[in-house]
Amino acid sequence: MSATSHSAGGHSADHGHDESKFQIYVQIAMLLAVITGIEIVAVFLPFPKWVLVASLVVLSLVKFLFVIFYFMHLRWDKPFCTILFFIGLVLASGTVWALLALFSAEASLPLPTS
Amino acid sequence: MDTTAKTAYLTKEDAVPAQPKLLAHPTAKTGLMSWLTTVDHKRIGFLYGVFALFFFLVGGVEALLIRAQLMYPNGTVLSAQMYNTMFTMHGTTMIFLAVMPLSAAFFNYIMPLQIGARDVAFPRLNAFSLWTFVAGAIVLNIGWIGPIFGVDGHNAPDAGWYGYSPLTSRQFTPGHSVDYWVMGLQLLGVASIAASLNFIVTIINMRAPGMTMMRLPVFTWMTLVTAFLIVLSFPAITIALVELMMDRNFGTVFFEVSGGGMPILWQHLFWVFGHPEVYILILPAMGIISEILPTFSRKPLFGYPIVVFSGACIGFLGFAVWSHHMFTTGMGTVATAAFALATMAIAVPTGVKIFNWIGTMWGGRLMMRTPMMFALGFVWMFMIGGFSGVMHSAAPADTQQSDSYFVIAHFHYVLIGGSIFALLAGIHYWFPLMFGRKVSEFWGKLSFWIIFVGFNVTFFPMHFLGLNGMPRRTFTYDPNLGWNTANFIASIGAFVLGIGIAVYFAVMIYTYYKGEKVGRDPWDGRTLEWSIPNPPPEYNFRVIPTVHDRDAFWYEKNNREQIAAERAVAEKAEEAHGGIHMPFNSIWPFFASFGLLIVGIGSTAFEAKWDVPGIHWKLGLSLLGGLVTLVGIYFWSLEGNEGYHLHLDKDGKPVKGHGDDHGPAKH
Amino acid sequence: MRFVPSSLVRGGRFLAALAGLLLLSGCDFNFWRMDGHQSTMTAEGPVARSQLDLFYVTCWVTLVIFILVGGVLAYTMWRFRARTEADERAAPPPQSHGNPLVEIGLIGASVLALVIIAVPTLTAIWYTHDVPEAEKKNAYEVTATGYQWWFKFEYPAEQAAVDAAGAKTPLVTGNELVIPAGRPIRINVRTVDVIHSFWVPKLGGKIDMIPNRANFFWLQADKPGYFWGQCAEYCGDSHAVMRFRVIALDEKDFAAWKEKQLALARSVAAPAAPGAAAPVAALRAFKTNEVGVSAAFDRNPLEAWRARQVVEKDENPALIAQGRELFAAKTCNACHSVRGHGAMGVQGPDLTHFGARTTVGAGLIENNPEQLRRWLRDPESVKPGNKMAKAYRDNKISLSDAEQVALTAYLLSLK
Amino acid sequence: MSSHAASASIDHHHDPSTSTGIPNKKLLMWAFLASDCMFFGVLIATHLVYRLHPPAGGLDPKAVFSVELTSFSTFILLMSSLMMALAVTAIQKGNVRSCRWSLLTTIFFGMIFLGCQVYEFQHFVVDKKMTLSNSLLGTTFYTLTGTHGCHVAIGVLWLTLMYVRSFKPGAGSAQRTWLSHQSLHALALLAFLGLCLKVTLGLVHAIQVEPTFGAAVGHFVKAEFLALAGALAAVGACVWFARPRGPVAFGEANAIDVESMGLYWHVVDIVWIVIFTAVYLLEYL
Ligand code: HEA
Ligand code: HEA
Ligand code: HEC
Ligand code: CUA
Ligand SMILES: [Cu+2]
Repeated sequence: MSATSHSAGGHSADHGHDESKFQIYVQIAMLLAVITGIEIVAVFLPFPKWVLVASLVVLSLVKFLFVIFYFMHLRWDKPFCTILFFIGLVLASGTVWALLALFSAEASLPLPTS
Repeated sequence: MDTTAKTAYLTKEDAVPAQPKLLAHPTAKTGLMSWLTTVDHKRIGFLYGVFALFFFLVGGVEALLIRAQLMYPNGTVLSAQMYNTMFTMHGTTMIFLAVMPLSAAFFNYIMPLQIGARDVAFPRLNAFSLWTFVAGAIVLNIGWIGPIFGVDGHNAPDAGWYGYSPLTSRQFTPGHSVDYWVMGLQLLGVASIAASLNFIVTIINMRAPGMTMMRLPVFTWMTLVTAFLIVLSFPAITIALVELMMDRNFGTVFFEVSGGGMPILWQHLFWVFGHPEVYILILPAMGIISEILPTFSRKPLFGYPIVVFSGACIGFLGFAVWSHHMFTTGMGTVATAAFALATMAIAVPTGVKIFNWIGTMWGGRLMMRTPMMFALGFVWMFMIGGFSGVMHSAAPADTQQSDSYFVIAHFHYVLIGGSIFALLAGIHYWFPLMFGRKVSEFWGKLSFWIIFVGFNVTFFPMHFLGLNGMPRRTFTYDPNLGWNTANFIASIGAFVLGIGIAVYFAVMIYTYYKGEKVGRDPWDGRTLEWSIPNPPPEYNFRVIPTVHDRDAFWYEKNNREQIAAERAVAEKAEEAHGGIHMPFNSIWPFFASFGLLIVGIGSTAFEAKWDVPGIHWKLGLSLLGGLVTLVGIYFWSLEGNEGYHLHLDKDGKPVKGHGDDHGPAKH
Repeated sequence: MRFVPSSLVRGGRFLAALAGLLLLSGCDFNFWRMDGHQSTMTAEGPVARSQLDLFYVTCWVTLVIFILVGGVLAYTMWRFRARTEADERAAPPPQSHGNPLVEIGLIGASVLALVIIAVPTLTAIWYTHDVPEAEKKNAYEVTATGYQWWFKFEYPAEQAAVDAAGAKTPLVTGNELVIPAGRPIRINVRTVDVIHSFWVPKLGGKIDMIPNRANFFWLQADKPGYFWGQCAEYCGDSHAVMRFRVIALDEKDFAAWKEKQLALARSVAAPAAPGAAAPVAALRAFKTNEVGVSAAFDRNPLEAWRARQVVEKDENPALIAQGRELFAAKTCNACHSVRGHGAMGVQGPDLTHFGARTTVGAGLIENNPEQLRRWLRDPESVKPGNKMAKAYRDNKISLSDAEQVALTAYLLSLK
Repeated sequence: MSSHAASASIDHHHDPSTSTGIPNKKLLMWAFLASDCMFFGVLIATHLVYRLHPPAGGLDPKAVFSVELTSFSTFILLMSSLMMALAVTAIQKGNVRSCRWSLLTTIFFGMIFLGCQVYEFQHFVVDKKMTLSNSLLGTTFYTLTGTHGCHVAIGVLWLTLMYVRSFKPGAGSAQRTWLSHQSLHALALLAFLGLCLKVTLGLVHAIQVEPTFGAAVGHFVKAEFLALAGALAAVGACVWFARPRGPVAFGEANAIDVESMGLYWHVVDIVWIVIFTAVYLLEYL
């Protein structure tokens, strides 16, 4: 579709990546689909649980990063956008982690239903 | 350098598209319509201030009723239920409807002036924040009507300002009070988040040339940190409130023990928000103090980078200490220890600020004007409040103090001695800039002393009350527990404090109409807001300044020729660009907020059953409100962020004929 | 930039100071002593003591810092203030920007001060968390349960008689927790409705009773004593008057008390023929929130408690029998249990040995005929919003003067 | 839509009128997304806390969930992200037509996702007997995925309005009626989307209840006749409203509007990536 555009010529050097963006996007979409497929298959494989959890986390992280850095342009934008988003991301993950840890502590287990 | 003009819609040169009547831009400059449609950050800031001060008085009257009830043991001024309503509304009002919007008033009014901008980044979003805040305030307070008309089940919120579950569930609070609280806070959250996003973008993107981040005035820095805290902590309470709302209305079991829910989760989610919230209340105050002390010491701030860094550090650490409000919930040793240590750590960056303020004064020449008095009062009182905070952080000792009057003493020292003192100082400090008049030194200082004495007489004895075992949130106490004298003194103090505040307000109102007129820059200020005429013109800066130093205006005053030459060049360039770009007024933000008000009232004040056959009020009004909001947003986006150009004459007055030029900006 | 008439300012300051002084001199300073019944400053057990010691550490450290920092601040304010018009007009002082060495030094000092607080904090966290290992065997376990707005205390180790046939159930009491002195008590805290908090200031800091959470706590009384307790988490209308007592007894007294408690409720033999009903005096009107504790009780509560353990001198068996019948007739037994008298209700406090308790209405008023009658006549006016008052409204319970007297006599006979 | 001289100089990675060079709208969006992390963080934490400490006798998610459907909608959402990214590139080159098509496809995929979710919810409620209020799993699951669904719905609404917005007549046009024109266009498009959703669900339902495919089609046509007709009418109206009417006030200068909307849409996608793993996949271990 982008091939129908006839304004690309007007853009200067820093727009050199535009030509290939279509390719990049499609390739990444394929990659994301493949990773999702792997994830779905992985959960049914007979590996130790921690291996699977770790690999699921890593795979999702990879997907996550691809989307934000390519689809969402962070890779081509000013680093400040990345910093801004990561402030929220880091604090949110920290809070989620802390909450899970707090609730897993022995003192916080819910009462056994008798 | 015109920063607001960038986002014009048109692809064809300056031709005007046919504009339907509905999207005609409101042009009223005076009267009610001008206030409802304004997008001027100064007017919006002013409105924030007026609403906040009103609610400060409301919260204050609630506090006085509390103190009247507790003046003698077994007091009978209020019924138990009324007392509970009173402290809940007092806390909620003071925090969400007084201190936060008063800070927002300064953010709005002062921050764009300090960075040399003509407005905030999204003027209409700013108006939307203001009116949504008003909608939230109305919903929160609408329950007062119930008791007045004797309607059962419709009273003001009474579950405490942190509304611990499961007391807030349908089972234990069957009436509508908690619904008002939930919806009110929800709307206030929307307003605060929207406003803060706006401030973040403004500070990062709308700075005048040369205004690097490390040249930002400290108040602006603290605005930025506060905005980040709001944006990152309000989601926690928003979600918690959604969960509570679902529990109350849709039968979910988030906090229902019968379904396996854990009420403790509410506490965690609330304080994940709640602790950053208290820094949301104090950081703007610290920013104000960091402006006033240098000005009246006639010296730059001592250790600027460290002050800025410690502010950010406080903000960040503030997310890691929430459970210090839960030391008595049996978290286990490790968690308790971790949160106790993290809490203590916050004393370090806070201490840094205190030290640097003293450093600022050291070797300076202290001009004891009224704002300076309040600022010094702040430093002393905040220090005391901070120390009792550190005492709380020693978890085992805190199990004796928590939920006692020791906590009440701690947080009133940081909230009144801290936030309120600084905000009152700020009003004094910027009053000449806003209104071109100055408060009389005598009356200003008199009100300071009454407030200062009244405050200490009220709250210092509460430390002893707390250590002597008086629990908070108690509408009555027996005379045999040794609390009578201290309570009596505290109540007397509260009335003295009330008189002080009454004097303060009387003086302000008098000054607004009759006060001594002053010219530009009456305090020999150091930051850019003092470089413009007072009261500030609609467009703020005739020419966007170029910044060369941290104390930008101080530098200008010492390098007049250089600046004058720069200005002349810049003014020409700007005129060649088409003049000063101003955004159009708009009614749509108000309209959208009004829709939210309908949602707020509709979803809370009505039962979920079909009370009149065929009319489901709760659902109907909520949908209607949602629709109104949607329509508001739709037109808001269709009308586009166009504006007009101003051309000024020699005195800075807009030239007639050009002022209403509807030509869209194009650069 | 003109200086304000300083005489006016001075005058204002003077007046304010005078007003403050007058205000303070009008009061006696007993609040400095902080020795009330709920004082946290008079620790009477090891847990409270460790918390108090820690409090003193934080207090002294911050006080010293306050004196140091405040001293410098005061000096700065005094030394560098503009005194004269000439000062005001003079050129600004040198525009210095900061001093990293000073900053780092002060940060280091702050950290050091915090370490002084942190170390005892950590020790105390672990010490107060649970009964020390060495004493675990000696610990006595009870369960405290919060209700809106009263406390139930359970002794899982003690088996009390339920009926004459010999059925047993763990011992339950209400609002007054009797414990052995000198022994660590491990308390499991539970709630049936909202969050409450268990707080006996002289014995130790509080612990919240949270739904779906197995919180526990320990404390120990050094010697026999009578201690005030209070619910310390806002729990609705009557939170302020949700109180309780802890009575610590030496081993002998405790054993005696226990023995009595484990027995069925005391039955007073009814006379063969009911006598004519005695004329009953009307109860005087009480003011809202009126105090319900006598000075004598307040002076020596433990003695008052002991006095309550013995049977009343002028018991009236006829009245008591009538009260016992009323207790069923007025559906009191739907909510209260009196072991051995056929009452098995669980929504209200156990009343099996109610006559031996010192307070009524969850530690609110003294347990004597007058106050008890006040409670029975109109619980709402004594304790706004309480559940028994609601039951009165819902079940349309109303008691005539004579019925109040009979019930009072009956309840006080339950030693 | 040809780009002309003035817009050729638009640089989509640098906005000279702001201090940082990042356009205001983009910055606003990123700040909002940082905040959104916290929203979903708290929601996900709630869900996980209750999954790690489930009440006794609670539902077993494995017996409720169906991986196939969820995987399918995950895939669809990923593809919609791709289309969104393409829409942004298109408008950055001033290619309005291509941008519109990409937007429509994104909307389409978004609707499929929503349809799957509606279907999934009703399947869980009706067949698996998991409701919002009968179990903690239902409570946290529906709230979390429902909130995400709301985000998707808002995104679809926004996309729709942006699509319609791209027809706003340009400078020099004297169409005084464009506002009503636009509103009706938006309405027609929304009606179409809603009806499609209904029709699709009707079809799935028919296939489920009827033994043969033929019978299902008959059932479906009978039951959804009005909705089908309405959808057809709506699509006709959309086509009619979208007819070319001269220059439009939408072009390269609006790239930033599309781009910030795109950021929002992608976040909907990444949140789903997390939910898919944390809520669905981990349960199968
Ligand atoms: C403006 C608001 C504000 C501020 C700034 C603070 C600041 C602090 N607060 Fe406070 N706090 C509240 C508002 C605030 N608080 C409120 C509203 C509540 C009650 C909520 C409720 O329950 O309703 C509360 C409750 C509260 C608790 C819970 C008490 C309980 O309920 O049991 C604790 C516990 O740790 C605490 C600690 C602290 C600490 C350590 C600081 C620190 O940030 C203070 C740091 C400052 C200093 C220490 C002074 C200056 C420093 C120096 C001069 C350096 C040298 C000093 C040392 C090395 C010690 N606060
Ligand atoms: C910024 C926040 C803020 C501020 C400014 C204040 C201000 C005051 N507060 Fe309060 N307070 C809270 C935040 C705040 N408070 C919170 C969060 C709680 C906890 C709530 C909860 O537990 O849920 C609380 C709780 C609280 C309590 C404990 C209630 C309880 O637990 O039972 C008390 C008791 O004394 C109290 C007193 C006061 C007083 C006397 C003032 C005074 O400073 C008020 C001064 C103002 C005026 C006096 C009014 C202005 C003057 C006039 C209107 C003129 C007319 C009057 C005269 C001429 C006399 N507050
Ligand atoms: C809801 C059912 C209910 C009924 C019926 C009821 N009570 Fe109560 N009662 C309570 C509750 C609940 C309390 C605790 C109230 C509080 O302190 O908040 C209580 C407290 C008491 C107390 C004080 C106990 C203590 O230790 O403080 C006495 C005595 C008492 N009730 C006697 C009676 C008598 C006599 C009757 C019948 C006329 C009666 N109750 C009927 C529920 C009930
Ligand atoms: Cu129970 Cu407060
Ligand atoms: Cu805190």
